[in-house]
Amino acid sequence: MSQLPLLSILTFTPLIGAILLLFVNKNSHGVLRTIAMAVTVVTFVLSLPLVMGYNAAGTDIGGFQFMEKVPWIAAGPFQMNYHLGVDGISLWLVMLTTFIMPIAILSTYTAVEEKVKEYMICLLLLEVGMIGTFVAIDLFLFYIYWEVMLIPMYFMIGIWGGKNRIYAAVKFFIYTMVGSLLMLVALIVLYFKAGGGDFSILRFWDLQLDPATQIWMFLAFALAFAIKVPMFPLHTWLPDAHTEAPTAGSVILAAVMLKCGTYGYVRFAMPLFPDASAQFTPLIATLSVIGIVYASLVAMVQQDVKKLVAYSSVAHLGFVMLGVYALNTQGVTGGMLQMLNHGVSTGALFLIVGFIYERRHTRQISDFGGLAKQMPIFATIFMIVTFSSIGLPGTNGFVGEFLVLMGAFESSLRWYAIIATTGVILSAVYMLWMFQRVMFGELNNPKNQVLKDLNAREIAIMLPLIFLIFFMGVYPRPFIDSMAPSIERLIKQSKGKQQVAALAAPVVAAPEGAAAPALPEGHVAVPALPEGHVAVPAAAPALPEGHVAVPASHESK
Amino acid sequence: MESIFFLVVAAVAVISSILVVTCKNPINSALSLVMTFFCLATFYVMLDAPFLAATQVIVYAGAIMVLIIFVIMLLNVKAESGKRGAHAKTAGSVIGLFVLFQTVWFLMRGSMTGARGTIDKAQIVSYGHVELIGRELFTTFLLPFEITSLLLLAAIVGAVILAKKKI
Amino acid sequence: MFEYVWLIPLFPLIGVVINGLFGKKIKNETVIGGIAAGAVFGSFLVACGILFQLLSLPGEERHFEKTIFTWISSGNFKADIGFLIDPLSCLMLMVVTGIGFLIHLYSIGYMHGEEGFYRYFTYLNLFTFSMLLLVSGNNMLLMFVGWEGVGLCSYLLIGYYFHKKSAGDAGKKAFVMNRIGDFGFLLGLFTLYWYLGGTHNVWTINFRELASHADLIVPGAITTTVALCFFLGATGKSAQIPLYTWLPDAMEGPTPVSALIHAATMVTAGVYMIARMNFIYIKSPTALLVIACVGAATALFAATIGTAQNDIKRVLAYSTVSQLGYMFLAMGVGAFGAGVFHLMTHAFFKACLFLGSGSVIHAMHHALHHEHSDADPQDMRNMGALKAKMPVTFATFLLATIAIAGIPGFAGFFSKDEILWQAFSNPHHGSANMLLWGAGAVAAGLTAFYMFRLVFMTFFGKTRLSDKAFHHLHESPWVITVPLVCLAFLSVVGGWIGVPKVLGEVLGGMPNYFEHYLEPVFAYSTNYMLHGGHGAEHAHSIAMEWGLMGVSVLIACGGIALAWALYIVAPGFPEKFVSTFPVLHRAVYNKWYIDEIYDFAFVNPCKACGNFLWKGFDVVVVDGIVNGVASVVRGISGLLRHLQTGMVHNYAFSMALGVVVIVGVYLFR
Amino acid sequence: MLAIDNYLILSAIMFAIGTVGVLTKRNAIVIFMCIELMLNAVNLTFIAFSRYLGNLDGQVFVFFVMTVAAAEAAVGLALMIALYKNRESIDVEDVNLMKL
Repeated sequence: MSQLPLLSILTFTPLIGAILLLFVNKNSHGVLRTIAMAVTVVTFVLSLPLVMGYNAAGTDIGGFQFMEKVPWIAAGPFQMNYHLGVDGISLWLVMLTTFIMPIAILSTYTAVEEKVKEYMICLLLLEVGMIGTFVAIDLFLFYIYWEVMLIPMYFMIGIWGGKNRIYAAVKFFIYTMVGSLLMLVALIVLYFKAGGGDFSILRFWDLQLDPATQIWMFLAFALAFAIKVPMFPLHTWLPDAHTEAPTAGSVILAAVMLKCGTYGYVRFAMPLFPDASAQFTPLIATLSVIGIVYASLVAMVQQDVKKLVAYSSVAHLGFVMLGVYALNTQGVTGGMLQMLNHGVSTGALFLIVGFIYERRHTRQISDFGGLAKQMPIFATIFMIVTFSSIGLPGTNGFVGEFLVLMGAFESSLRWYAIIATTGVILSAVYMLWMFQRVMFGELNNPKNQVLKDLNAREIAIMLPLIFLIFFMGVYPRPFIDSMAPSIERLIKQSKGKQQVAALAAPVVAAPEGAAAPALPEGHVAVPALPEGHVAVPAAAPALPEGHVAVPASHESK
Repeated sequence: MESIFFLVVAAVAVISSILVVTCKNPINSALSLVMTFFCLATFYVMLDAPFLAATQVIVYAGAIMVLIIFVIMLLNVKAESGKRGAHAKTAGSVIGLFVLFQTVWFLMRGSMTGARGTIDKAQIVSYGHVELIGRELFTTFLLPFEITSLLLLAAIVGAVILAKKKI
Repeated sequence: MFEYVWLIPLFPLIGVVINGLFGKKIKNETVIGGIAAGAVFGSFLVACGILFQLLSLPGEERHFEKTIFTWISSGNFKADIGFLIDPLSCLMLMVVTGIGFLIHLYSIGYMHGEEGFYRYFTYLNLFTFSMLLLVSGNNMLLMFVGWEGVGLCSYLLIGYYFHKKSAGDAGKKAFVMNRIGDFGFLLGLFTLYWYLGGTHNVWTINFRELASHADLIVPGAITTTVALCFFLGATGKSAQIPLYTWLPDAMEGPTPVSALIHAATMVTAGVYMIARMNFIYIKSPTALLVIACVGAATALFAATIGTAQNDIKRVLAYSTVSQLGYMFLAMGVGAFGAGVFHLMTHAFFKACLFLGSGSVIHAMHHALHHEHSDADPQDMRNMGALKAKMPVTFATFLLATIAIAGIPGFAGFFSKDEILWQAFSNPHHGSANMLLWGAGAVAAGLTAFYMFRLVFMTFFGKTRLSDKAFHHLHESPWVITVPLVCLAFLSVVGGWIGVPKVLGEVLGGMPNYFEHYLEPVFAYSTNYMLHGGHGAEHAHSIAMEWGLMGVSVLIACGGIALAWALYIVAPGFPEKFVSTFPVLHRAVYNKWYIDEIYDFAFVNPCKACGNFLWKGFDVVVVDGIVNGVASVVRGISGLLRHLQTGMVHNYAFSMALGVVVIVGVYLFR
Repeated sequence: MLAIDNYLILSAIMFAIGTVGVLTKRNAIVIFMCIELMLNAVNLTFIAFSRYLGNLDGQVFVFFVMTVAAAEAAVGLALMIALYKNRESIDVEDVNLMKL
């Protein structure tokens, strides 16, 4: 505790930047941009010690490190703490956020010419919200940051968006708000179930809730996060929001904000309500798989590049959800990696769409064609990013996708995994078709014949992303290794508690203590699990009932 | 004697108040309001609050009303071309009457409660009203008093911003 | 030398980096081409060194693994970046680097003056890198990396002339078809991993570890599933029914690319994979039968299409599909060594044929260019009598054609005959053997026919060019002809390292070096078949083997004779034939309408489905519900809105009224 | 000393008159003056109570009310000037941007 409150510094550096921007003349765009850029770069540099200082093998409370805890609000029975910390799961999401922000800001240098000051302030506030969401341990604090994130994005879409921006912004806002209000209600219920005290997730994790409560509260949390992810029937806000949002907005929305949904599942919905989560696994897996196939098919027929990329996001996040719900090491690791990959690749794709939009002020695929001849550098970068999104081995997309599918295949979700694997084919179809129509063919549109290739700034934007695409594809070990202990813990929480509940109802005394020594030999213990499913060839259809039975035999307290 | 004086001044106050509302020309309204303020200052004296009476005259009649008249002159506001619709007038009057009725009813029913203090006429005479008020302001109500300064500051800034050429 | 195996893929990768990043600045074609070809040549030298070291070891010690670093490690799953050297991978390394080098050399001449010269060589090196990774990776995932990498390069190189829509389409088609195969590959990998891990706690994807646990793989439904899933991957990559349609379209790419990727190396990856995993396939008779049938069917089917094509490269493309069918036939009958042998000889003669056709096209292009003619330089109907003008090309082309036709003494004969014999005599498929042999033999006849048709139409007869254009025809430069000669030489003598036993005995006890060389790789399968395989081996007499050999030679000669009769003796007959059976010809010419059927059955429904889901489901149902809720709220608030008049005094009224009411309630309650 | 009721009823009458003014006048300045009238009526109540309870709190409160009134006058009149500049009128019926 005596060390520097790194996480607070990280969270509030952008806020300080935003306040600083208030005192700058709104017409001196250069100064505004430079300050915003500098602030985000500083934030990124400040976040580097997190990676260096993070000790994956650490045995901290709940696996959280860089913990900060300050009493904040004490209103009668309610105690909210300003409680921050990162573990292997949130660490990389924080890094992703701080990494993407300078890129997003650099991309706005020519894209946004109006209300630059407000735009930059919005971006910086957004960063505050995003970092806060990932580092908050106190659920109340988490909720606040969760909402803080919403507002700047609403304005970014609503003010700097495209033609149909108001519709998109309101849709985005209402969709998200509906979910988060339900989450707030569930949060309060959870608090009372825990019998007062503070809102720390560490405390809530240890709760033993009865199955009926779990189901309702899981539904509330899951809905909030499912909207954010977005999962299949709740995804329609995303294409609209993406198409209307300015480039930086799309980049951040895709790269970071969608991750808040999946992060929510991993951090809250699954470990808090393991029984309910297990019970709904078939549903969520089904929705994920539908999302993958559905979004791919819909992406295939899109005429708007940005919309296509937006739908591809839905498909990619379907993979994430499938992996996370496989609930084994490979699946969850793959899901987490896929979250980062999606942030990098889809972020890059949106930037690319932004580049051509800035040049041609259209995003219709049919308006392009043959750009590869006119813009060779752009073509190369676009191609690399496209293949990363498709998940070609050697690029980042592959590692995540592969682990997700492998994990799902090894778990009870085998049949889902097989269907999801068709996404591998479909993603190639829609991405390549789009790439071909935009970049290949005759350069016969006179407006396209005068296009300029990427300038130094734009190349500078893309280079870090390209580097990451290859780095994460060739050497993903640092990411996987630092996540691993947290992921094991998550699996233990989401699975262990439910097993304890089902098998040894009388021996509730020391569920943590009993499970903890088993962890080092976790690798030996895990193989035992798939075997149970091997026994039943038609595992997937039979499984839901199996899980339904679990909560029934469970006695709380 | 005192009650007769009270009645006279009260009558003047009520009549001038009514004039504030009924006069078509805002200047006349303003002047009537000044009259009302003077009457109120008189009551304050009768209630052994000479300092407030003075403040009333200085701040209200002296500062605020001058400002209002100044604005009326500046904007060259003409007499109202017409009242609002008749029913608006009636409705307003009815609501006013209701307010009056309710207040009076309330007064009839109620009895006076509240923290009784020790300040009586003798004390006011011996210490002086200014000193008593001053002591209260700078001891018990020091913080609110200081905050009022902030309020005034905000008002100044607000007024300056609002009255700027370009908004 | 083994320790330096990582240099083999590294050299081309360096070539990619140099040419990719600085190629545009270098501009000098010789330098760019030199770097690219030199990189591959470096790999070739290292591969040679490894081969010699390997040969110096006794048979059972001929394997080596070199792990560079752990790539992915998650839970019980671990995948290394590591290389495996054994006779099979070493052979593949030799083929890829050797032929790759010749084709790089050839490309310098062929691609001279093309826009994006550096781009071409970057892709070509990248391809070589991926292919080397594929054949030398020590685990399935690394193989998959190469597997996808070559698919990517294939996409890039097919779409090299990206301004042509057909090229872009072909590239996309190739990639997507390959992806369908990859789908199978992944599923196979998952199933195998889960099967071995779940039932025997063997969590590995390393080839040697898998092979050492091969006994754990027992015949059964899961083994068959694994085998068939991997085979699906192979059909995509190696252009077998049903996923073969991309290969003919892939001829949109530059000709050397067709030679390297779509004839010699990449398309044989499927064969390599099955050979690599022979210990799985041998456990599943069902999968073997499927592979044999698909292989035989493809060999026959593609050969029929090949007879009616007029585009010189398309004929070769269908020929490639057909020959790949042979290789799979070999795999399907458990003759893994024979399949790999054919893979190698095919690489020689088919690369030679493609490069030869490239030389022809190159010359035709220049000739037609001089005349400003729009005629297609690849159409055989525009050619004829080129043998006088292009003697080297003609000679090498003819040798390779003889080799592919299966004339005794040439490379193709040995490998093809071995496959046919194995198809006839293998112990796996019982009565289906006759059928498999029959299909193979007919396909061999057809192959001889269409290949000689190609030769006769191109090099013999009278020219169909104008005099001026014909005058401008000339032989290609040395960078083009030298590789041709090398490859032709290999096509002639390459078969002698794998002389069949019966023939070898006649020739004074000449051993089958090739089979012997690959023995360690397939040892497990051979043993398995001998001990408790599927029934005892049928006894086949040597006379039978001689007889079948004679039949296949006769069939080949018959095909050649037919071609000679139809295209030299009676050149008018084909037209007459076409007009007699127009429907048949149209069907064959249009490739049996397979593309159209696929479009109708898969592509269009997918698009329609996507459109429906988007416009029907997304917009109408989901958004309809959302917007419906919104409109209801809006409707209600529209009613309530009338209360808000927007006039300040009305609000004042409401306020006063409110106060009165509240106070009233308080007072009079 | 007079009974407190006298003051209170007087104050009530003045307050009601002020209310009527606010509700019936159109001229923003006059409305503003009526509000001042209402404030003063309340002030009278405060002082009366203060006196009769022998407690100075009410008088201090009056002091604050005056401050608020002064601040209000400054801002309110500035608003009116701004309004007049934009609309050439200070009639509240002309302030109708929010009108349906």
